Amino acid sequence: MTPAERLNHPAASPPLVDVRGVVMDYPGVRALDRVSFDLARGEIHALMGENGAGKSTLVKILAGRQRPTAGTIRLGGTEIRPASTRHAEAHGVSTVFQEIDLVPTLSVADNICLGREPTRLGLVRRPRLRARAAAALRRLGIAIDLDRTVEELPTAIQQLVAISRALDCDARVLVLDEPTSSLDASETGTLFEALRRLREQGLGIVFVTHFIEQVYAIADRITVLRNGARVGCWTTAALSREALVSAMTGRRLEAVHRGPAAAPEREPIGAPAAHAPPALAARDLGRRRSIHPVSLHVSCGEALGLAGLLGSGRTELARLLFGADAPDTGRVEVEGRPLPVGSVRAAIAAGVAMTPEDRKSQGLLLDFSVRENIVLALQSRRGPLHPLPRAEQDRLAAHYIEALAIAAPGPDTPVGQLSGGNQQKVLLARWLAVQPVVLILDEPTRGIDVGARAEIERLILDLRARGMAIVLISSELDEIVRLCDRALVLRDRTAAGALAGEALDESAVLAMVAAAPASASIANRTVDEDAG
Amino acid sequence: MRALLASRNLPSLAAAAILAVLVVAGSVRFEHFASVGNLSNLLGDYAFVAIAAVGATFVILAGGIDLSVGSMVAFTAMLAAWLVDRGWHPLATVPVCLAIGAALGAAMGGLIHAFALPAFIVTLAGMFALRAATFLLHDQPLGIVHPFLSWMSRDAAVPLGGAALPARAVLMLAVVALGAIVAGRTRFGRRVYALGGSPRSAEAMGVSVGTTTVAVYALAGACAALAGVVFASAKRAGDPTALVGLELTVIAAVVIGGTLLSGGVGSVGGTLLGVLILGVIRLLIDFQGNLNAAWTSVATGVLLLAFAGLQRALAGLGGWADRGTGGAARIEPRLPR
Amino acid sequence: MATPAGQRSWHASPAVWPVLGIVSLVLLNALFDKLLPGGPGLFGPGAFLRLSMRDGVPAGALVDILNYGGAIAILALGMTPVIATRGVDLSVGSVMALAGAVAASLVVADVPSIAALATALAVGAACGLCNGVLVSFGGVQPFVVTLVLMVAGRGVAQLVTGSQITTFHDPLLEFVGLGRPAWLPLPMPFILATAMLGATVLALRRTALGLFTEAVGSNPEAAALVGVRSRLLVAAAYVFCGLCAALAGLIAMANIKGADPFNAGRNAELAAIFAVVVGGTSLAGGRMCLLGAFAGAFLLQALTTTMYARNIGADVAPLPQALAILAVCIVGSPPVAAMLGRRRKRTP
Amino acid sequence: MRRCRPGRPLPAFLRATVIAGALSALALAVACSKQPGGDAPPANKRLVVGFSQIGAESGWRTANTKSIKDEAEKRGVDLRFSDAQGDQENQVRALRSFIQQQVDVIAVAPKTEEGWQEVLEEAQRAGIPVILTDRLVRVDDDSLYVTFIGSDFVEEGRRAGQWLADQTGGTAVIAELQGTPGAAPTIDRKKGFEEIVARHPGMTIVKSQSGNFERSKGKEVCEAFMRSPEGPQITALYAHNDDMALGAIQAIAAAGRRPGEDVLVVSIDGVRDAFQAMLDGTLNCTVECNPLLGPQLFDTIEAVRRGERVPKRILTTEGVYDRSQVTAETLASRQY
Repeated sequence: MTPAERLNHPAASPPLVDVRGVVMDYPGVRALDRVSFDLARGEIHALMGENGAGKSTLVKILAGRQRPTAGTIRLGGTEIRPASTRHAEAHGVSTVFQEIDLVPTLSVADNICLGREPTRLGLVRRPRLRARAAAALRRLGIAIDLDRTVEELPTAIQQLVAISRALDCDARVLVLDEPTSSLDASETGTLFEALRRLREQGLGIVFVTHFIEQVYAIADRITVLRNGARVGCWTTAALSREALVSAMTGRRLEAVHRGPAAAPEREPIGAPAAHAPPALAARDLGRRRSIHPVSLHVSCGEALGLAGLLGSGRTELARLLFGADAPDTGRVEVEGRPLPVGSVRAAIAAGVAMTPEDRKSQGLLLDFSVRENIVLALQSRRGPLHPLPRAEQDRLAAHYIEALAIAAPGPDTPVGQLSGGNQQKVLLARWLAVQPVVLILDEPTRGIDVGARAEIERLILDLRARGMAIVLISSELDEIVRLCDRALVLRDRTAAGALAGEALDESAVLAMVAAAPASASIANRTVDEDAG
Repeated sequence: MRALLASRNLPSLAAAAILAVLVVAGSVRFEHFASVGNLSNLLGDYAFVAIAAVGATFVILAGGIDLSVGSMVAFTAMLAAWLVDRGWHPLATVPVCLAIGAALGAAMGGLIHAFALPAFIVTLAGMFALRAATFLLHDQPLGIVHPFLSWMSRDAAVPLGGAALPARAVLMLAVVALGAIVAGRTRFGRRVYALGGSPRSAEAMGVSVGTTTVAVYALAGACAALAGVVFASAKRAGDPTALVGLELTVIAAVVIGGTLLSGGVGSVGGTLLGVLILGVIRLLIDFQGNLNAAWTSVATGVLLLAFAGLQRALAGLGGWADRGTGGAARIEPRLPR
Repeated sequence: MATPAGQRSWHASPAVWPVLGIVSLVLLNALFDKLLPGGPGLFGPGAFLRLSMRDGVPAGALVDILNYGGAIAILALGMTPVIATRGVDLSVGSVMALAGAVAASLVVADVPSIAALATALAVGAACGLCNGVLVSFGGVQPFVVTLVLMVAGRGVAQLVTGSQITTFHDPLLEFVGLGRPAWLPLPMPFILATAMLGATVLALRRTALGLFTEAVGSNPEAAALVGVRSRLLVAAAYVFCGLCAALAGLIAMANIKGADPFNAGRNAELAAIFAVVVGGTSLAGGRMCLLGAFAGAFLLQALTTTMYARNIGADVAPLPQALAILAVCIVGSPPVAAMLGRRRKRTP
Repeated sequence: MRRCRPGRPLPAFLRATVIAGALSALALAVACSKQPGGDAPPANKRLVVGFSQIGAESGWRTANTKSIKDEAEKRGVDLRFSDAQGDQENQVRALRSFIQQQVDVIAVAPKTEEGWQEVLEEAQRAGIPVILTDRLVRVDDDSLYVTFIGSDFVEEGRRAGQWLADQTGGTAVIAELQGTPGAAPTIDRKKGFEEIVARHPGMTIVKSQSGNFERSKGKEVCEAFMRSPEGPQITALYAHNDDMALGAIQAIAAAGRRPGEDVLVVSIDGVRDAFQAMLDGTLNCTVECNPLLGPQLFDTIEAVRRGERVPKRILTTEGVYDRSQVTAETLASRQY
């Protein structure tokens, strides 16, 4: 124990949750190495760390999805060994995972109570069930129609429903795995409101997140993990942002500017470059319920970052640029020539490429080989009747496996068997093979390990240097800062501003992202969505 | 009221409306169409179909499909007839048939879950195997004579405004009501909906996928077995050639009743509507009295198509607008496994 | 080879299971012939393995399998891309009956036989187009769409022939089913099926159509995001399936020199789906194996021929068929495959 | 979690429009389907007959249907015709609907013998006489139907067997092509034939397998017969219907034996194609099973209406046709 920890440990009562020396071994990997962690009653405890730090593993162990190789978990002083989600819930530990586990076709009330419906003589007592669901929602301070099916609700509300479900089973401990990743600022506000309320009710909350500012907004204490080991535990007040970031990254950061982020340089976004037409330009590109009209341009050899929280409209904007969705307003030009609206094929033909955010569900064909995944886009552009000769396919596959250092047993290995980082590289290779003018990358480094991430970042820099126009979407602000020449910051589905050159740093982006607190309540939002 | 009008109920509401239109049109068009006698005939004649369809509804709600229904009904009907022929009391055959039907259903559900096989294939195999088993039991129609059965058909009927509602119709209504309660008001029912809505989420939310799958197919087997007993008692015979293709009728009834083949959405009550719609269409064809077989097939097909189109339009014309402009083609949900 | 040949070792191809099934059935029959008292022995008259020459054409049980399996194989080839795109076509049996009815009626009405054949194939393709458009552009579930045509199509076939078996005498039409070309003394259905296999493999594997079809079935969203014309491909799969069904219908018709609108293609959809699934194409879409479907069709026919040879009644014959379906599917199922894979890894 | 959802629900008015449009179209379709003479309370009280047909599974059946429909039209009878599409349940439903429609007489060609007790009792209670055609039913009490017009499948089997016995002097190695397993004609035609075979020690059935009443299956199964160890000894083929025999003839020829000469072929039904085959010399004999029951049926119906007593069993005029009797004229006179 570090002195800081000892100092900050609330000694008055035994901790609500006390995790001691937990080890988790996967074949060949030690995901957690003697990690300890404690949670007090009425506390919000942030669990932080970069990808691969072991946060998810720890969450899974708490949730009962996995049993640790070694170590103990005590709940209120007695040891528990949760063997399943239900088992953990029976102990009062409820977990809400990032991928929201709700049944889309069932109503809100049914989802909240699924599997533990109040019954009498075997029959579900509907009034009782609805009352319980309403009560669970009330604890979060939200009001939604209990009879709506979940698939009709926006993701943020689904998230809250999932939390309500977790609360419904007399939870004493609530574990939230990146609950805000798909929420916008106002929704995050509502969630925090709800979490504070729960904290007052004496719940212990484990809050896993990437968002530093959110941690400072709500957490009482912070535990940082790195590479499967615990770095330390601090009270929020006692830990500066710089210290937190260096704890997470293991590097000393000299330049996390904390200066006044006011008056970022406002570059005219829509203005075309002086000489040649930009590689990609969009004017007033917008789509109802998706993103307000935005203008932007990227030139060859330039990287434009689209910064903003998840749900800020960055993915939606990327899809509009790529023609995956049709805009209601505006148009897209590639090298000065306008693209037909809403046609992926036209965009590809003009030299636009996009790696989607969710590479498993939208990008890769998991049961297909590395080679097939790599040639797919090129083949699609050539049309089905002009197949790439097998030798050419092999050459391409071999080339990119080597060039991108894809760690695969061979070009015929199914992509599903590769690690996340290598899958991402395959996806990149697919688009590099078509030699695009513009490459749109939506979260290219999400969920991949540090090493692969560094490689992909190097690759992006390299592509930029070789004259490709790059549009980069990333939740990692440092990535935007490091890789991009300019950044367009999105907030609440609107362009909040742009940053370039010296002005582009993390704090400036953050300031812009967090600039205007939204006031509309979520209940109102729902109604708005409905009317739209 | 709002809940009733929710979009997921629309197909069932459309089914109810179409049933009403068919009945009204038939009454206007044909003498003697709107009669209590026709109603009780309809309920009686389709009793076994509806009972089997209740089971099939659960399977489809859970995202599966059961092609073995026709063979299962024929098999259990033959089993009941065979037992009665050997001196059993007809009522005594009921538990035996139900148990065997449930066990066979559970076996299919078990195979589907344990080996991650497509339900289509497993129940197709069940369809073949049970048909053969029926022939092995008795290779030609087997008539049965039992005073109880005579009593059932002559006297065990509920008077209903000048006509008599046969006992099997009452049984069918009871099974539908029970099915509706199980689907809507029990934990098991909620699990079935959850499984069909999203197997992954359901599992994550603590629904035991294996147990539920097995239970659903067992329930379908039991329903088909009950339908078989009802069939045997109404016909006073078992017939190894009977009911080939019943599975398609049953699936059509379930779908017309508003249950989505992709699972998770629908209702048992809707299924009864679906059965009645098929019955009324048949009745209209009989009253019309001049369609030959070829035109009957064509007419049935066209009506099915109209129905599917209507439901599709109701379920997502808004979606169509999106699809029209959106580049990302959305392929229909996969065939239920 | 149907799937990318080079990289898969032979035992990894799903086609191996139906082929093994055929081989073991043939061996089983030979064993019975040999061991049963009073049996014909391995190659005696009436033995399963016996091949006799008749008019310069080989005949025997094995040839029968090739002959009668041909139509099912063509159906299965058509069904494979449909299933690979997560669809299913229940209407193939009715399309068979309809195509046969059209061709026979035209020939009887003195239309040149080549035109009759072409019209029948066009009718099949048109049926497929209806299915395909409703599925891919209309967004109606394949099961429902094709069920409609399954019900209605047979009615139309009966209307076409006036609810009669239309008997005809036409050398070209008969050749489709009964021909034994001098240069290749094998049953015409088998030759046609093999040619269709070759053509399909060429069309799907020598172009990128196969890859795109599989991509659409494997991950529709990803396919759309690389610019694959998913809807067109799905519609095309149904058109191809309709075309294959029409060809199979012509074979069935030619085989008896008459178009039987009542019985032609009855339960053909089940046979075709069986063949496809046994051949290693998942009903959930994605990867397809044309050779597997082809072999699966002949496995089914081998089962039927065995049933005749062993004098198993048609009433109980479905039982061994059902068991065979289950056995093949279980052996190829993901859990068992994973188990086998693990074992193979352990003992390389 | 995220599902491919077709989209948002429709705006309410659009929904209403779609529903209303579809419903009115349906109503219109049903209302417009008026058939000439279909309804309308008749001025001079036409005879109303309900006829339930099995389906249209063969040309024979089509001829049967046509005969009845034509005759009804000729006599100005209001015929309510119901096609059961091969499903006996539909037949039972049709009978019940006839009872509801209060037809004067019900005629039915039952698919199977079993399963008629209840509905026939209902008809009796409603006072509607029932006439069976084509096939008999098994009921507790034969007063439930007035009469049965049609052939006796067992007798047909006997006739086929008898012809073969006469022709061969009681020595034959026979292969049998059965109909659909479990179907009434299959069971009875097999039974009748076997009765005759049992009487002749020289006749043996060495092969018997179902050809499902289909021409293609008949051919395929017969090929297997010809190829089997017993194949070369087979001297006669008995098929439960003509269609299978016609398929089998092709198989016999393909096996290098002469149908009609080396292998005698006898079958049942007497369809037109069978006569053609007899003319060609490939089929030896067909036992007629006359589908043209229309005139006889309506004669009987009218007799019943007049209150006359009719015999419980009315045999149709059916012959046994040997190929020696068949000429081009006989063929030309065949209507089906």
